[in-house]
Amino acid sequence: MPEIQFREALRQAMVEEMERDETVFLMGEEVGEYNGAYKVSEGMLARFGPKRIIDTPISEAGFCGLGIGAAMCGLRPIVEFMSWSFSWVAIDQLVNNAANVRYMSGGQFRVPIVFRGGNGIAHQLGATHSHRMDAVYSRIPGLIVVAPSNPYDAKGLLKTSIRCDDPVIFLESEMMLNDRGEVPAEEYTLPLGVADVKRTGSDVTIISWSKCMKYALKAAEMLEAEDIDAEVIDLRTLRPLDEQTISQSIRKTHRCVIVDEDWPYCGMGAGILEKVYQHCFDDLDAPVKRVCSEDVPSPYNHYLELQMQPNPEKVVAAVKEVCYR
Amino acid sequence: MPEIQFREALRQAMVEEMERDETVFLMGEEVGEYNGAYKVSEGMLARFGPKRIIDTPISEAGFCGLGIGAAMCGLRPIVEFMSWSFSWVAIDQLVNNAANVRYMSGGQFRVPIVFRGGNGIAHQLGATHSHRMDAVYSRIPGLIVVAPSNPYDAKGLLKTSIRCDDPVIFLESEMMLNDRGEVPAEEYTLPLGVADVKRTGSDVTIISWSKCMKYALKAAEMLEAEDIDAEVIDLRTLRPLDEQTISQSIRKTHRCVIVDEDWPYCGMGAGILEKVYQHCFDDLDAPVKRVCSEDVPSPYNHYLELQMQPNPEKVVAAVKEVCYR
Amino acid sequence: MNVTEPTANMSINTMEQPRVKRQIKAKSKERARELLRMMMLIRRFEERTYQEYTRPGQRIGGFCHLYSGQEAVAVGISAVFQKGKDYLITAYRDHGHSLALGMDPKAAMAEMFGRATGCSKGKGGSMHFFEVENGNLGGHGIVGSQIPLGTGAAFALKYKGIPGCCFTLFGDGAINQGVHNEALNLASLWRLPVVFIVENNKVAMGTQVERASAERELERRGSGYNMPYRAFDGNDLDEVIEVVGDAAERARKGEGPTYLVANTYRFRGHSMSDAMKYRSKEELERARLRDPIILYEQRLLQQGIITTRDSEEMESEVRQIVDEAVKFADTSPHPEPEELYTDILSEKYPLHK
Amino acid sequence: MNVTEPTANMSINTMEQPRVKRQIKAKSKERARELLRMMMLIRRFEERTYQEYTRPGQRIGGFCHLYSGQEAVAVGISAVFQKGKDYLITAYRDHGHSLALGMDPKAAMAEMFGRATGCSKGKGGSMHFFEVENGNLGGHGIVGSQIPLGTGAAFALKYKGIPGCCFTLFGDGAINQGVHNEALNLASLWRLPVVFIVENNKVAMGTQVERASAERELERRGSGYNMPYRAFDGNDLDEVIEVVGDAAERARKGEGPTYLVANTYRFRGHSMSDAMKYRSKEELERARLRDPIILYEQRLLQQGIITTRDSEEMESEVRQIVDEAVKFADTSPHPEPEELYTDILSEKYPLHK
Ligand SMILES: Cc1ncc(C[n+]2csc(CCOP(=O)(O)OP(=O)(O)O)c2C)c(N)n1
Ligand SMILES: Cc1ncc(C[n+]2csc(CCOP(=O)(O)OP(=O)(O)O)c2C)c(N)n1
Ligand SMILES: [Mg+2]
Ligand SMILES: [Mg+2]
Repeated sequence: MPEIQFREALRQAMVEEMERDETVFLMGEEVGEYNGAYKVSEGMLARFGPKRIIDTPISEAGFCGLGIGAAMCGLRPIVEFMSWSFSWVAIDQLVNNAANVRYMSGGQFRVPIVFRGGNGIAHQLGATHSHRMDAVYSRIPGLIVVAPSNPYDAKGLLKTSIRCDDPVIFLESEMMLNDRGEVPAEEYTLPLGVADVKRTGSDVTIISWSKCMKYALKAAEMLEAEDIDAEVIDLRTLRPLDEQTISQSIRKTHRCVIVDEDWPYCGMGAGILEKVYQHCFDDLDAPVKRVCSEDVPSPYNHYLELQMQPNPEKVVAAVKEVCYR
Repeated sequence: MPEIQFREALRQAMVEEMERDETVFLMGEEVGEYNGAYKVSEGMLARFGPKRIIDTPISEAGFCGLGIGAAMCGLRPIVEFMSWSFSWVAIDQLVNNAANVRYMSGGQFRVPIVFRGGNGIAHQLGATHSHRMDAVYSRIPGLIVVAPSNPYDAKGLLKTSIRCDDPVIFLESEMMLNDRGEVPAEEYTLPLGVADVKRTGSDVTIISWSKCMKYALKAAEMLEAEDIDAEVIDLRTLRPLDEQTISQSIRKTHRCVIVDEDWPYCGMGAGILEKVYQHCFDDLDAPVKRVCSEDVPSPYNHYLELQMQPNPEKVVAAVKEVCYR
Repeated sequence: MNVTEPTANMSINTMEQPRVKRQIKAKSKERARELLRMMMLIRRFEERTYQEYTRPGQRIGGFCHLYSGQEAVAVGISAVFQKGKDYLITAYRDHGHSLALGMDPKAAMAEMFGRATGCSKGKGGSMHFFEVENGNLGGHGIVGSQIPLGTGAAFALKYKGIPGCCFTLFGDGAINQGVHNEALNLASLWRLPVVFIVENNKVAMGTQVERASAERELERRGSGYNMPYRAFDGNDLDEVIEVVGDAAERARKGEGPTYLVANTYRFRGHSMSDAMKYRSKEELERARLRDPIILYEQRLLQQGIITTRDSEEMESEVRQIVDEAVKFADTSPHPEPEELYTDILSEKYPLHK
Repeated sequence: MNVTEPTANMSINTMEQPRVKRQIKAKSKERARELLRMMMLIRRFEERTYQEYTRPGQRIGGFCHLYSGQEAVAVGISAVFQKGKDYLITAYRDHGHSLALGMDPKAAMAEMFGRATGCSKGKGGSMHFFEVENGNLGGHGIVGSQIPLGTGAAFALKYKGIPGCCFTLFGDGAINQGVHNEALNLASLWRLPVVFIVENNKVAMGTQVERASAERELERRGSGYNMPYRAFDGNDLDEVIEVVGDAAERARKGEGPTYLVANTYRFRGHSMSDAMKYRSKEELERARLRDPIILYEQRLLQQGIITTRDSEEMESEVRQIVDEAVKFADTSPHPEPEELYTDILSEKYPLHK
């Protein structure tokens, strides 16, 4: 299987779906002539032309709303946020219009649109540019939230997201775009709403997604040395959550650690933690632990920024704690 | 003690603080000449004049940002949202500027500002006008989130919020404004960050705040008949959370129900539930239950809207469940 | 077409007396009668809504904003609206537009009663009338929030090569929302077939235009986008048809968006709870002299297109239609409890595709 | 003052040759020399920042946007800035403004190195320079987001009766954010002492103005608010001083806001990762001919205010200052781990007050 970068996987998904369905188009800041702020859309303008690869002014609320209106009228927009942090200025369009139009119209209008871009803490971008929007959007009925952790999943999930008739919040990470992984040359898609057990184990369940999956997997490896056999679940879709896969695992391991980079209070991990307790209270031999970011705005300084975030060592420590070791 | 309406309590707090400190002013849509969309600011324009009671255009992002800038330069704005649902269009200003300026400037700028207005589901206002912003703002370091349940608390908490040097998100409810309660004629304030045990009991801890406190207290009364003695905690401040009062109670009752009108997934109740498990895992004799809204956009139809929301009967049922009865 | 070029300013004094002698712009006499009748129907519908809302036992709930006084705008648009190609989107004051585009008054009233037979199955209410078959992209509750959506509908038309346009309506208060400007710029930059129409009823809730907009001649709020802009008399049906029709043609021909300000007046309060202390009886009485329905009725009478008898007949017709709508609404079932959980997502998850 | 009245349009062709003979607007010859020196300092600071950023071992992280080419705007403002009364706020491209207002280059460089001695204790970084004593309300990372904040600072001045103003700066890309328009309207409606200044460097990241704004003469984007607007040559220090100074006076006298477009050019890429494929060498070379520092230097030379020797001395002075700043930054400590948790809230909770 060819090995490609995460950004290439995203691009392949978009390109294939644009070839397949001419109602699909890509819109966002610098997606065209600049070839993408992070080069995800490199070459797409040359391939599809300015009708379908559309550079926008810095008007997130305006062009997100425009995308939603276009989706209501039969197109399938892909809207790129240069960073999900910038979606705060457009969020009314997403949570009120994209999420509600179908309901408020009694089912008359569908909103098949994908919003995608880098989410979370990158590298020293500071408090305003490091937002993790997972929980903010996952809370909202009417939205689908997807967050892949590797090129293979990214491609398969993005293709399904583009085909999906509901608004999809697709969370990537600048920090993963260079990651390489095997992606088959043949067409494939992956289901939305299905978690993936990336590593089976019997002692503890580590739940993670997106960028933090690396820490989870790395920790699982480190834990082998200490004779702890961790199962690692990659949620892949945050809403709707695959509660079944989670429960099955915890019924086996009886212990759970959730790893994410959101804030501790009311963050995404808390949302998942609730579901764990709801289904598995009696199965748990120890309280669920979270490894997440510190409860502070993202600092600029490199060391403080590292200190703020999860890492494999913190995951190992948390796992040991829930294993009482 | 005189009995006054919730709206009067809010007004008294604002009026007293404006008398006390001339840097305090009130700004928002229809707060002046119209005397407030919900009459909270009735008479204040006549009393303080247009310099300090300021009607704004429908530019929430603009005037919230303006308030934050003014707070950075020594004023103490009170910004009224006609409804917290409308804060989605201004939220970048709140979560990025109000919450972060102090941190990003290394402590050089304070942001003493209060944002206040009606939060949550009112009466058949539909999907876009019924947002519960509790968790959305409580998640953010740098903000304080306050949500009183009765006139006495509202007055005391709002006064402290206005004096506080940090940005405060003050959540009221249109559905409580007519509620009456005793409020002393003498000046008083209440602390931020301190929960209040509104009813002591030994069998179960019911945690709630704001509008839902009524359901909690009503349920506690109904449970008496069934010989269940409920303790009812009114959180009053959602961020920072008074974890100590919660833990103390649960260490006594060993059972817990959280009542709020947020959505189930990643909602405010989930944030609190996590803290309960974090501190009291070993003290709990049953899984924590939440009574919250259904996971759907708020419908217009009256019956569907009721069906969506918590009520005393649902609380009673949840309590019985955690008490295994 | 007589649309102002960007820098100029040709605002029209709306307090001028109506030109009763002006030419009828409806396609035919029959159509002129239909338009008058539609304005009457909307008025009757709104006034009856007022009664139903305020009557004990409140069967209509939530916020409810009446269109009385502004009928010529929606009905004028409907006269140039090309079904199957054009779209319309507006704010929460949406009954008039929906009826004008052809919504069954029964479905409209039932929606306010929250019934399963309502145009949005009782899930939307007064602020959220939608009708996909009529190109009715709905009423929207967050001020200004629909402006980019309408721009997106125009985008879709252009993308698909359909020579239609999207009538994108909003109030004089909504021009102070930032998305308004973002959408104007996008529409003009990409030459999208949008007709932006400010329904300037002079007030946003209780805030008069001059207390909300630094610039009082609102059409200038659409300047600076390299797009024609002008104000016109929104109470004169023929002027609406002419001005909006020209802008629509311009849009359909690929010449881009136009920014229009329809000067009009709202006879009722902002919503049901509004005591209207911010305006005087005299102001209201003066405004009543320019009631768009009376203006048009008189014009048709004077030009011999209708008789007084016709007019009376229309009145009683619309009264009956509205009576039936109320009866229909009142006897329609509420949505089943399961309906709470439907129409949220289009698909079943997990979703394989 | 020569500010345009709202409807007119007096944009200036910035490619015109600079008027070397024009009158020096600095208060004194000494001050003129200081202003030149400050522009040189900023340039040197930025170019050194570039080196430090790109050098292996990257001690500067995150996003970093250089001001080279735009110095006349910030330094011109500083010439009319009244310390203790006025405020300034800008976007993330904030080094120049901060230095011009008097920030110690050491604190500035240390901030980029993320050190505890930085102007924001290493918590803000390049995009978030703040200095309360200088009226420096900071650099802000979300495009357009600072525009209402600056308007609020002006509000505070007016409220307190202080005859100052707030210079509110943003880029040509930021005018497409809705808050820009909301703030313009609020400022004009309430006659706030704001001087809005678009630093039009012709490009937002890689998007040229004409691909982002339907209206190419950007000063017109400030029309429609009953506020004077005009464009001017932002590379000509004296013109900046004159135009901005007039607008500031107007603001301080209570006559309200002004909308100004400073036409300028950005010599470096948008940020450090920018390959600048969107512009040609020729374009850059042409722009270099209008380097604001050279323009001013030549004017001072021709008018006998400085000698070549003075200019060389200044160059070596600023070089030394920047060297020292880097040394200072490099030897300063990183913040203590506890600093992660400070400066979030001002108060201890529970809070009794
Ligand atoms: C973002 C937002 N802010 C405030 C409101 C509350 N609100 C509803 S309608 C309205 C007045 C709007 O006036 P205008 O745009 O002139 O329309 P009109 O009601 O006159 O038709 C206000 C303030 C809202 N729905 N959305
Ligand atoms: C709301 C938002 N959208 C996008 C960005 C990413 N971004 C940062 S700077 C920039 C270009 C801004 O250009 P301009 O306003 O002209 O300022 P300049 O960089 O030229 O000084 C963009 C798109 C952002 N920071 N905030
Ligand atoms: Mg209005
Ligand atoms: Mg620029």
